[in-house]
Amino acid sequence: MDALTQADLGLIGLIFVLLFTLLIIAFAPLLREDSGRTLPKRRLRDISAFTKLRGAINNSVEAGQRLHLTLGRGALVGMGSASALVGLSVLGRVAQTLSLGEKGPITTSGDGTLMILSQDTTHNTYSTAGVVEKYDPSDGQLSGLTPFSYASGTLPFIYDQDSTATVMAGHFGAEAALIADASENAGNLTIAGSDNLSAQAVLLVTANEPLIGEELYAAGAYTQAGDMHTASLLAQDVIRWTLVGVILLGILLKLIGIL
Amino acid sequence: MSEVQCSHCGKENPPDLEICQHCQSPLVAPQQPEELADVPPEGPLSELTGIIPIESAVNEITIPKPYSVKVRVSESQRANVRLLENLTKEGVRPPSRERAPGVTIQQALRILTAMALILAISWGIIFDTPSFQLPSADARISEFSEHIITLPESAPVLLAFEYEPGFSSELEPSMTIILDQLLSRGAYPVLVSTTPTGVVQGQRAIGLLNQKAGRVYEAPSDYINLGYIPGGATGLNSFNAGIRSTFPLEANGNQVWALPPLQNVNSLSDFNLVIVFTDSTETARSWIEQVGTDLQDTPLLMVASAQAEPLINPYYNSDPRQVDGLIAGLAGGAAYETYTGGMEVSRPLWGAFNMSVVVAAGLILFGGLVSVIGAAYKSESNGPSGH
Amino acid sequence: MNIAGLTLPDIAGLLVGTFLTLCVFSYLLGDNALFRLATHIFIGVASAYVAVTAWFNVIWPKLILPVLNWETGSISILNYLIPLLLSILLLFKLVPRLSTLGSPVMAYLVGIGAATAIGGGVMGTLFPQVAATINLFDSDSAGGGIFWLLIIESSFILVGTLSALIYFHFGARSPHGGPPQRAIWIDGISNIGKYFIAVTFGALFAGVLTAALTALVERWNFILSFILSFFSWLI
Amino acid sequence: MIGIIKRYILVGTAIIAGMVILLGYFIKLPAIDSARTILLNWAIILAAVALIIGLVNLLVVHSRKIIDKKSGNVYSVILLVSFTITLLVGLISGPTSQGSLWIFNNVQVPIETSLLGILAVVLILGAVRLLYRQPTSFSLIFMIAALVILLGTVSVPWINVSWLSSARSWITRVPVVAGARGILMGVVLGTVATGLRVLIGADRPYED
Repeated sequence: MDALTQADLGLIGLIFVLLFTLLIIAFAPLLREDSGRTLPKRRLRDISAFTKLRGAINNSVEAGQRLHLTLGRGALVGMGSASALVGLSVLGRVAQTLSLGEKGPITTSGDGTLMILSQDTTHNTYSTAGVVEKYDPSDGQLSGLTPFSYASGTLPFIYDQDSTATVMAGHFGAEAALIADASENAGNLTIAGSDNLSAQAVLLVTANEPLIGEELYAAGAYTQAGDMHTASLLAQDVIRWTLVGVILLGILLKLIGIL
Repeated sequence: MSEVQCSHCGKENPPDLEICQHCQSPLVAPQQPEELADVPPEGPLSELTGIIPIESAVNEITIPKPYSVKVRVSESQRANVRLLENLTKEGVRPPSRERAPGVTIQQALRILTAMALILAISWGIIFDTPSFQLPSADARISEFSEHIITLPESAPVLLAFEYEPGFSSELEPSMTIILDQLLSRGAYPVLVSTTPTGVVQGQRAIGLLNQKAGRVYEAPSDYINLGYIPGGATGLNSFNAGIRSTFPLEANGNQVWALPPLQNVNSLSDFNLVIVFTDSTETARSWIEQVGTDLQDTPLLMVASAQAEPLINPYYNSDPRQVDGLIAGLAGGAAYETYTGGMEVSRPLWGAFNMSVVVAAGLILFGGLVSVIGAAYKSESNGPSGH
Repeated sequence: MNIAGLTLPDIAGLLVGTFLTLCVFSYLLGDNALFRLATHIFIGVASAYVAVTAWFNVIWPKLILPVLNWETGSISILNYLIPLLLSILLLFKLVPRLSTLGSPVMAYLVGIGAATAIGGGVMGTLFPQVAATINLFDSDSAGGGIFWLLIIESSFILVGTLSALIYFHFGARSPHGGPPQRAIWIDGISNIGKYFIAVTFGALFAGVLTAALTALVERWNFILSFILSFFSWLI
Repeated sequence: MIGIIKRYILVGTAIIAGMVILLGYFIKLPAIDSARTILLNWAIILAAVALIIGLVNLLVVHSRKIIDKKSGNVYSVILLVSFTITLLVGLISGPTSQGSLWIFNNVQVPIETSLLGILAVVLILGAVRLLYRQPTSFSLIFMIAALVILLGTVSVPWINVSWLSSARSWITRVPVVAGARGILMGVVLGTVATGLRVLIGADRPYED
C-alpha cells in the first residue's frame, strides 16, 4: 500500500467519491414507490432510538409539550461539519411534523454558523408548510461557544422548558454526558448521537437511546427525510462490502508478495 | 337552487346550509388540492429525476381551514357549542411534571458516590499512604524524551495547545516538565493553537513554569506566542500551506519572523520538533492528517488526555509511525516525571489519583453486581437499542 | 500553599476560584441557584474570551486593518474586498427581514463544510485505516516478533475490524411483511463485531472517566490545601 | 420565479464552492490549489463573523429575558456583566495580558475543571444504571473492558495485580484498535454520504 504515491491515492479517492455519488443517484429513483422498478421491498434494520424518536415527536404534537433538539458544536469549516448537517436534517423533519402541533422544537447549539442554519431550517420548514407565523427566531439559540460552556448553557433549557424529550444530534465531546444526565434528571427521554467516539462511549451509559458508530448519519433515512437519504444508506452498504473485499484482496496480494 | 346531497350520509339538504342537518358533517365541497402539476425537478441536475424530492412530500401537509357555521341554532345549543369550544381550546394538557418532593434515589446515589470519591481523595492527599508505586515508563515515553534530549542549541520547537481548560489538570504536569526540559536546553518554543482558549493556555503554562522553576522566561527572547489559528482542520491546512502568511504578526501584534531563532523557518518541516497537547481525538487527527504528512523528518510528538489515548495509540503503533512519542493522562505524566527525574509535579496528586480510580472501579463493580442481580428479578432485558 | 506570601490579586483569585468550584460541586445535590450563578458567569467569560481571540486573530488583521490602510494599490480584491462584502452580507442574518441576503454566504460555508468532511474523511481516515489493516500482514514488519504469534494477532485484529464495519450494515428484508430482518450470516458476523465494539467503547469510557477523576482530584486538592493553609494562617 | 432563481443561486454556490475544495484533496494542480487557498481563507473569515453573529444572538436573547422580566433573568444579568468585563479587559490589554490571565486562571479553569470533575460521579452512576437497565452481554463486556483499563492504569494497594497493566496494554493494542478501525471506517462512510447529499443538491440546510 505504501508503493502508491500521493497522486495515485488522489485518483483512487476521486474514483471512490464518484462511485459513491453514482450509487446514491442510481438507488434514489428505484426506491420511489411509483417508479415501477422498485427494488425488492427494501427495508432498513430496526434502530430503537429512531423508533423512540418518532414516538417522541408524535407525543409532542398530541400532548402540546415541547421537544428540545440540541445540535452540538460542530463548526462547518471543521471536522464536525458532517454531523452538524445531520443534526440540521433531523431538525427539518422534527420542525415539519411539529408544525401541525401547537409548539415547534426548541433548538440549542454551540456554534455561530450552526445557530444561523438552525433558524433558517426552521423558518424554511414553517414557510413551506404554510405556518410561517409560528416561526420565532428565539426558538433557535446559541447556548455557549466552548464545549463545557455550551453544555452548561443548555442545561436551563432542559430544566426550565416543559419538554418531554431531548434529542442530541451533532458533534459533541465528553461534555455530552452533562446534557444527557440533566435530561435524565428532568425525566425526559434522551435520544443521543455524536460523531466523536469518546462522546458515544459516555452517551452509552448516560442516554436512554444512544446511537453508536455511524447510526447518527442514518437519521435522515429513518425519519423519512426523502429517498436520497435511504438511497445513501444503501450506497453505504455497497461501499462497505467493497471495502471488505478490497482489504481481503490486499492482504491476499501482500501474503503472496505482490503488494 | 337544487338540493345539496350530503357526501357523508347521502341525504338531501337545503342549498344555503353548510352543515348537513341529518349527520352534522360539513356540506361544503372539500377543497380539491390543486392537481400537483408534475413540478419539473429544477436545479442544475434537472435531467436526473428524483434528485430534489423534499417539497412534494412537504406540500401535502397543510392545516385544514376552519369551517364557518351559519345554521339556525337555539340559545341552548349555542351555549353547548361554547362549552365544547372552551373544553377543546385548552387541549388535553397532561399534568406538568411535579418533581417528587424529598430526595430521590438517584440523588441519594449521587451524593453517596460523590462522598465516597471525596473521602478517598482526601485520604490520598492527607495521609499519602499506602504508598502507590509510580508507573514505569514504556517505549512511548522513552522515545518522547529521547527526541527532546537530542535537540540542538536554540532549536525552534512548535508547541500546539489544543485542549479545553477543563483538561488542564491532566496535561499540565507533564507539560511543565517538557517546557522546563526545552527552555533549560536553550530550545525556542513557538506557541500556536486552533482552539480559541489555547492562546492563553500557552501563556498560563509558561506562568506555571516560571513559578515552579523559580526564574522568569519571557517573550520574545525565550519563546513566542503566535496565537490562534481559526477554522479548525481547514485553518490548520492553510497554516501548513503558508505559516508566514498565516501569522504576519504574533498574538500581541509584534513582528515575528525577523527573530533570530525563526529566520530560517519557512515551513513546518523547518521546526526541529512539533509537540501537540490535546484532549480530543479529532484535533490529534487534524494534526496527523493535515500537518503530519508534510513534516518529513521532523518528529510529531503528542501529550494527550486519557480520553484520547485509545484512538491515538493506533497512530503510534502504525508502521511507519505517524506519532513518534506519546504521553497519556496523569499516569503518563507521572511516568515521564520518574523517567526524566524532572521536577515533582505529578507526584503530590498520584496517591489521591490512585485512591480515586480504585474506589471508582469498586463502586462500578459493586453497583454493577447489585444491578445485575436486581435486573435478574426484573427478568426482562435487551441490549442497548437492540445491540 | 502558603497564603502569607501571596499578593492581593492572588488571594482574591484563590477566594474566587474556591467559591466557584464549590458552586459547581453543589450541582451534585441537584440543580440550584449557586450552580446557575457559576455557569452563567462561565458562559459570559468563555464567550467573551472567544470573541476577543476572534477579534485579535481574524477580524481586526484580516477585515478591518487592510481597509484602514487604504493606500491605493495595497488593497487586494481577492483577499480583502470580497471577504469584507461576504461578511457584510452575512451580518444581514441579524435582520429578520433582510436575512435572505445572507443565505448565499451560508450556502458557500455549507458547500465548503461538506467538501472538507468528504476530503478529510476519505484521504485522512479511510485510506490510512484501510492501508493499516492491510499492512498488518506486512512480512517485513512481522520479522521482529515471533512470526506466528504476530500472524494470529493480526488475524484477530482483521476479524475485529471487518466485523465491526459489517455490524452497521443497514439494508434488510421484511419476509412476508414481518419486521425487517438482515441475512442470518450478516447477523452472525455482526455479533462478533458487537463484542469488539463493546471493548472499544469500554476503553473509551474508561479514558473519559480517568480524565474526569483527575479533574476531581485536582479540584479537591485545591480546596483542601486552601482550607488547611487558611487555618494554619489563622493559628 | 424568484424562488427558483434564488434556489439556483444557493444550490449553485454550495456545489461550485464544494467541488473546488473537494478536487483540491484529490488533484494537485497549482490552479486548483490557489483557488482552494483563497476559498478556505474566506471560509475562515466568515466562520469568525458567524461566531460574532452567534454572540449577538446570545446577548440579544439574554437581554430580552431581562427586559421581559422572564423567570431566571437575574442569571442573564450575571452573564452579560461577566461577558462585558472579560471583553473589555481582553480588548484593552490583549488576550495574553495579566488581566486576561487572572480571569482565565481564577474563573474559567476552576469552573470548567469542576464541571469535568462532577462528570466522574455522573459516569459512575451511568455505568451502574446501564447494567441495571440492560444487563446484556454487550453491557457486561463493555464494563469488564472499562474496569481492566481503569485498574491497569494504577497500582491497586495490598493486591499484586501487575497482570492488569499487561492486560490493559494488550487490550488497547489489539481489540480496541480493531474495533476503533471498523467504527471509524463506518463513520467516514456516513460522513461522505452526508457531504455528497449536500454537493448534489439533495440536502439544502441553507435555504430560509
